[in-house]
Amino acid sequence: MRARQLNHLWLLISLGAILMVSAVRILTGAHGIDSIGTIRAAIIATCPILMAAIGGLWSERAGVVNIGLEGQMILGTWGAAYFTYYYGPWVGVFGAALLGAVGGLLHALATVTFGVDHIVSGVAINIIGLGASRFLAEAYFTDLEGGGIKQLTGLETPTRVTIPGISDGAEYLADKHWFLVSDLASLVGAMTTDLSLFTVLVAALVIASAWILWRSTFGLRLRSCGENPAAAESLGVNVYRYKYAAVVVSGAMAGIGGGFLALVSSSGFTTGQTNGRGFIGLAAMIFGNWRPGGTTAGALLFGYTDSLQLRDSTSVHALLLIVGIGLVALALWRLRQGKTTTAIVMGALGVAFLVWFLTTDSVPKEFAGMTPYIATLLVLALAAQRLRMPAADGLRYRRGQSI
Amino acid sequence: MNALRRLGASLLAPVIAVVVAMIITSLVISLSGSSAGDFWSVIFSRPVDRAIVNIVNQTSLIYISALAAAIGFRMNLFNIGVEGQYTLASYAAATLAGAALFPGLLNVVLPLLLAVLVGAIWAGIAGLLKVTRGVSEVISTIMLNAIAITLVGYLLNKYGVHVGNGVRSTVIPESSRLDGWTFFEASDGPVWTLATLALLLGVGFWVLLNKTRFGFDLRATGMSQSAAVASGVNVNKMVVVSMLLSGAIAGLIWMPSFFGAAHSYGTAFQAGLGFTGIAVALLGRNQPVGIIFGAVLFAFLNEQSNRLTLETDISVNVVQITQGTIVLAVVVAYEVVRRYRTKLEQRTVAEELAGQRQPAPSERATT
Amino acid sequence: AKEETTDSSDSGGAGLDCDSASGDGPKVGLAYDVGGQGDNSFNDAAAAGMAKAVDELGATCTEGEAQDDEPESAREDRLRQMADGGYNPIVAVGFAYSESVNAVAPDYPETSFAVVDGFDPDEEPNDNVAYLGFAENEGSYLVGVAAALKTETDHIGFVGGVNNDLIQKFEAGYVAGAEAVNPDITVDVKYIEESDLSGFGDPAGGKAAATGMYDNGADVVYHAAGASGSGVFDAAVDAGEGTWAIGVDSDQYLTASAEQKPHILTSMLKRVDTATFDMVSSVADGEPLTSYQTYDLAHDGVGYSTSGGFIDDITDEIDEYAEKIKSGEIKVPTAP
Amino acid sequence: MSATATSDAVLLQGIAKRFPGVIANHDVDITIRSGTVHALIGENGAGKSTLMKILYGVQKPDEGTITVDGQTVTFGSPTDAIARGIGMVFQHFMLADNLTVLENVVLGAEKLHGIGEKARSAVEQISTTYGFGLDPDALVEDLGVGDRQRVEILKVLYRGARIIILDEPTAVLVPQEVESLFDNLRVLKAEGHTILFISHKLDEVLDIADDITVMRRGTTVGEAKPDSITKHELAELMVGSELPSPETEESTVTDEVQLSLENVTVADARGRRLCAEVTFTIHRGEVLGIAGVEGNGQAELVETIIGMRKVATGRIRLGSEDMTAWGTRARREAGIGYIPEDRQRHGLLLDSPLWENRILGHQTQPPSVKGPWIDRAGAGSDTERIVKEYDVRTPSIETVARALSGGNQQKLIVGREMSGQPVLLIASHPTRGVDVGAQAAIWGYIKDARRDGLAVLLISADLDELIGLSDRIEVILRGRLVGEFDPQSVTPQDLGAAMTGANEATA
Ligand SMILES: Nc1ncnc2c1ncn2[C@@H]1O[C@H](COP(=O)(O)OP(=O)(O)OP(=O)(O)O)[C@@H](O)[C@H]1O
Ligand SMILES: Nc1ncnc2c1ncn2[C@@H]1O[C@H](COP(=O)(O)OP(=O)(O)OP(=O)(O)O)[C@@H](O)[C@H]1O
Ligand SMILES: [Mg+2]
Ligand SMILES: [Mg+2]
Repeated sequence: MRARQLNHLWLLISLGAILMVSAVRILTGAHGIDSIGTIRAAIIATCPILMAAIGGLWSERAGVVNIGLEGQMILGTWGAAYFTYYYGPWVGVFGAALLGAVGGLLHALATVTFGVDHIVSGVAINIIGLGASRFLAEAYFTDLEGGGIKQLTGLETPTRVTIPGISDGAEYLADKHWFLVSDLASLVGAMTTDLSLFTVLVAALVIASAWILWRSTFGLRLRSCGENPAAAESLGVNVYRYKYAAVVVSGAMAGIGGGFLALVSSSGFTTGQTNGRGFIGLAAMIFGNWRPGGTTAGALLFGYTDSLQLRDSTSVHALLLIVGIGLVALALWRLRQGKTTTAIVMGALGVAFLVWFLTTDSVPKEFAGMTPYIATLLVLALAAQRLRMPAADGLRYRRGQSI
Repeated sequence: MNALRRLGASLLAPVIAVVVAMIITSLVISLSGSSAGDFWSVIFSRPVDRAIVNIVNQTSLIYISALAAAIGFRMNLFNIGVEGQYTLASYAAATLAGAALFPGLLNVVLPLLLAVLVGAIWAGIAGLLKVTRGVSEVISTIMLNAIAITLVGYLLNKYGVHVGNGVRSTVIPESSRLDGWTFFEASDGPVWTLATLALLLGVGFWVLLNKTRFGFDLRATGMSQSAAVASGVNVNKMVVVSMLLSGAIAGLIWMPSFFGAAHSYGTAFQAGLGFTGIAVALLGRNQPVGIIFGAVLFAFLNEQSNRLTLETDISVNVVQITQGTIVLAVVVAYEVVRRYRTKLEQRTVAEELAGQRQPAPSERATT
Repeated sequence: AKEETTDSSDSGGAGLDCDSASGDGPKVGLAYDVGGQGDNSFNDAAAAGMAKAVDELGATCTEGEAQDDEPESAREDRLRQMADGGYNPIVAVGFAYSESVNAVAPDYPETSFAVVDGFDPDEEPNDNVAYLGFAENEGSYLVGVAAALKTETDHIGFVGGVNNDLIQKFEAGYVAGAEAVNPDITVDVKYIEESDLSGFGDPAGGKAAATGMYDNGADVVYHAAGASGSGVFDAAVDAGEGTWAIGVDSDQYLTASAEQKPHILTSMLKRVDTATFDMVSSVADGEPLTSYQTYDLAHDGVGYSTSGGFIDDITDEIDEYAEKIKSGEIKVPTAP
Repeated sequence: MSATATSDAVLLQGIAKRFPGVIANHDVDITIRSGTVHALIGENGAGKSTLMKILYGVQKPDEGTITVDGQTVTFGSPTDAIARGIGMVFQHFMLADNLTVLENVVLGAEKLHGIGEKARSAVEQISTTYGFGLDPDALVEDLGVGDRQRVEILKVLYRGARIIILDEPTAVLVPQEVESLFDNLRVLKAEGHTILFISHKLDEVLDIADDITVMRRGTTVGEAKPDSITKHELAELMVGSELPSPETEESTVTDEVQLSLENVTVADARGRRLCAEVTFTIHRGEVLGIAGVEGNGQAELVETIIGMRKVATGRIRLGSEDMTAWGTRARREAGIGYIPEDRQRHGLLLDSPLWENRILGHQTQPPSVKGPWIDRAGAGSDTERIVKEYDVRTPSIETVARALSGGNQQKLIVGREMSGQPVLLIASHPTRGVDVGAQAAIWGYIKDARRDGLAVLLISADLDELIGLSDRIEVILRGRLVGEFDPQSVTPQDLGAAMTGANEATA
């Protein structure tokens, strides 16, 4: 029952957001804020972060903090490149998962078997992952076609599909710049035009993860290990096994995120190309309060703002208006709830954004790069999170000791 | 006897760790078709005088960075933002010092204070967001890192001095330079004056944590937030204060190098120390003495690895793998040894308790 | 599946193997920037020049390579070890070496140093240092001309890796060249990162930026973004037929994948190989280069490539502009 | 099924279990008849829980054999025990707070009915059959202790256990809840289940058990039938000495008000009232007892008085000073001692040595500190004093708190909170989980201090303790004080009725 209410709330919020974006688009003429290209780019930017975040979700739901996502992701980029080069992109995806899983296995070994502090192990894995990917690239890619000691480019990319009728129709409608209709058409268009099957795989993995973790026996057991491993153990759950499974899957997911970077976000491997996306994924997961929906929202927020600022700095200016309106709306809502101070702060901020929007024509391009980071901070600061992480997240667990 | 056993146990962990790390590293090198012997003979050769100076200097930077991270860890705060904090602080201090608004040493002291202030403020934002809005410091410091680095790039481009293809802050006047002490040839370079800052901060850290009320509160909060609250600690205040402190220390990370060698913020700015610091803090178990070893080890490996490409065909990336492996191996070894020692300890407790109980007269067998 | 192109283990694309060089020419120390030999770019260009010196001058060599986030002292060390080892000249690749060469050179007055892209950071001249500078703006001007001539939408783009003075030089020249052909042309400019050097290693960022430009109607995009450039090429491939990308530093048509090749209009050439070779040969001749050496159009230090034959129809026009630059009739700006 | 089974359900023979340096069990022999309630008693640390964990497969015995339903078995994990029809409710709740009742119940037993609708109806059915009244979709964190206890039992029943181990299930329950639990147990017994029951409350044992086994120092020291033994004899068997119980002494209450609460209301983050309009005073030399079923706001009330929670409305005065706005530290400095309910979470730094634990809560007061500095020597010698005076069994004051047994941890806390002449002591369940010897000692300390003018707020689930120690008892129900009782005249049954609201109609 609670879940259904939540769904309604989300639906309302999403609808409100689309309406507002559409209105702002018409008002400012910044049609780039939700064009087909923008949405497609946002999806592409989101996927690697999302996979890392889902990886984090797996691991932390089983009670293991995985700060090593970045390292596992890096290993994934290498794995994707290596296996794609020799066996094609789908084996490459598998290779990314495999290498990421190896990183996860190392983390599981350290944290579960040896009971090492999770953060220490994660930090070590990040160092090892980066070092190993460079080392492996130097050892295996230097002499390949398109390869060098730091890169392997021109890899085959997973199949892309366009759904003929729908794609064209959506594009036609989106180009009309009508209110609401075009915005929805953009969404449809982005999902039917030149869509990488890897993106579909990512979506499937996210949904499958949510289903497995919350709807299956396996998931229940896994989550119980993150909430109260002693209780799980007392009921015959092999906690170590589930933690191992979770952390290995976590690594694999992060690795697949790395694979996406190497195969879809661009067509090649470059050392260090993850560029902190593993950490962003971690942030997205915390943002999402250790739940798949919120995590996806967090990844999308970041992916959208990041790709928007890279594609089209002028549209970033329109974001100011959106933020301003959003803030004022929130402020009014808070005011109705009787939270005056919060309402005043938000209102003032909102007005500031509106003034900024009205008095300028563009955001200085030097600042555009900060958009995703500031947006994330802003959303978090305003949402006033009541974070609830799994109760036994990050805690050492030793079999037979806490019963 | 017992003490000896314990000492042996505490030395055991690092020794096991180093051996394990060496074995793994050797394996990696051999697998890649190079000679592990070459690698170790380079790494373990006596550093030349210049390298010793560099190791000392680098140790000081890494050490300060690790302290900054450690103070957060001791409070269960994960300040990943050291990187951004010291970047912004270094830029601010360099700009102020470059402006040469003050004479002589004042032009050192005030920029140092500014660095402390800027670092503290940047970290304080994360602290405030955490206590007022419940934003996880892990997220906010990651975001603040990116913002700081972009901001500095922007400011430097806009207000910096453009020389050739580079841009930097104004070079500080001779009178504000603190080059340090030359122990070997002049060309081997000096140990920077402000490297002593690391020492001071380390002692200060130790005293603060172990000898003061404040330190007690901080450690208590880190060990058990609930117990700390019940004991009267204002945890929100502690979160903000320790973030401020962490950021303040972070602000100083690059200062020895700045006043000792770089003299301006530009290509000579050494990025990445914030992340190294986190690893070293964890390696040193967030203890001021432990961190010394970690910092020396990292500085040593980095410096020696410099010679790898010149003298062998082994990739320097191997060193990174070694460093990561050491961190992991050390903590694993510590854990194994800790388990062993807990057993020892419990045995002693039980033995002594048994000793106390034995003579109790009230016990009598009943059937 | 593809095949390995060569089977030698430690030689990159440039084919320099210092271990086997055994002539009696100059002993050269080559200090690479981050990435080292095999980076398919800058460092490889230097290595190629060195390889030529090995062949033609009987030079021998040693190599060192910078690491990410290394301290200034590490760069100095590298140079000193080479100098102590009797290497002369010592060629440092990348302007990040400017400060360290300036610090080290006075201690080794008998050794000649060169810094590619370098500059003297202080007022005291160093008379044993050569600063091998390039007129990237001039080369970029020419590819800007090519872009403006080829575009069908009068809309082109530029993707820079990091917003610093060096990359701005590329932007300035490119925009000037394009506007020389068509004053009304639209040029989108985007830097992937403001100051973080990771902007040179983020192909996903390069692709996102370039895709945005293509989506907005640009049909030619020039990149000066290092390894991120491969993302720009990918964006051109995705944008479909009739869209172009322009490479940088070396002739990137040669290293691009089969898919990318049809989209690589030309590349702006920066002849680090020439400069490196010149430096070595000047030492061999006993008259080491010193001070600022400008490798501009006039000295064949920069240029453009024609591989693929996509600009064969306009080379005459481009060359006209080149002549004007050489003669000084056109002054190419160095900052946007 | 017939309640009079002929065979023995469980036979434990020669069981021994050694932990590093500790012999938890040795030479244990117990026979448990099928279809009976078998009580296991013994002082703290006697090895009861360990023995049960062995029977449930959590621990492996070093020696001895286990026979279940006539077959010798070896258990590698709880799974094996569960397969043999054994279920266990642990001394400490083994529940995941953030999961629903349903999820907690089906966890590990998904094979039976899956985790979906079938499982839900199975849970609902058991819940109705035994009158548990549990909502399968409720989050466990929203449940009170009584309900949690029932979830634990439901877990066991869901697995079809026929041999049910209950390790101190009544420790946190009030008499009425105990009664309803016992009703449940009797039904179970009638259905042929075998129940192993551990308790420190001898009345209960005599009430419910068919057989009683007594353990001391790791081994079985005696067996008894409830109809042929008295409470007194049982206690003697257990501890080898007489059973203490707190005795009311002459009143030492003065006229001086030490603590007064006026209309104190406390709300949670969502605005729900946890305590409403609480008003009372405690005088110097007076012990005010608060009786209440756990979860009725007493924990929040205590946390409010010590300053860990904010008052929504109302005032709190200490002596003549209004301390409503003070922080916890200021309150402690003003002389409030605090024995928290959960000693490990709120009272100790488990990984710090004892002398540092002496400082905790007294960080600003001598002898722990000198100005801004920690006074290690001062804290150390005062810790030595506590260890001696309060008989804390520890090898040294450098030992970490974690290494002490629960009772000794509690004694350390009591000693600490009594030092520095507090004016007010807030004691939450000061003797919970403490063995009888230590219990008597702690009562003695509280009485002594009261005589010296200490005001005490006492919260306890042990009604005998409450009646024996208090000068006055207030009953708390749903966050309100609903009645005052004179301990001289009140019985536990009266209190229990007031605590559950059973007397609301008449009051
Ligand atoms: N995991 C363990 N490791 C070491 N020693 C243990 C462990 N568990 C129990 N012990 C020891 O075994 C002894 C018996 O403990 P047990 O928990 O069985 O006592 P108990 O009779 O259940 O006590 P209580 O009434 O307090 O619950 C304890 O005194 C303790 O010293
Ligand atoms: N999981 C464990 N691991 C190691 N030792 C343990 C563990 N649990 C208990 N012990 C040891 O058992 C002893 C007593 O533990 P516990 O707290 O269960 O005792 P208790 O029976 O509650 O004691 P008390 O009679 O004081 O209430 C302690 O000395 C502790 O070191
Ligand atoms: Mg000079
Ligand atoms: Mg027990």
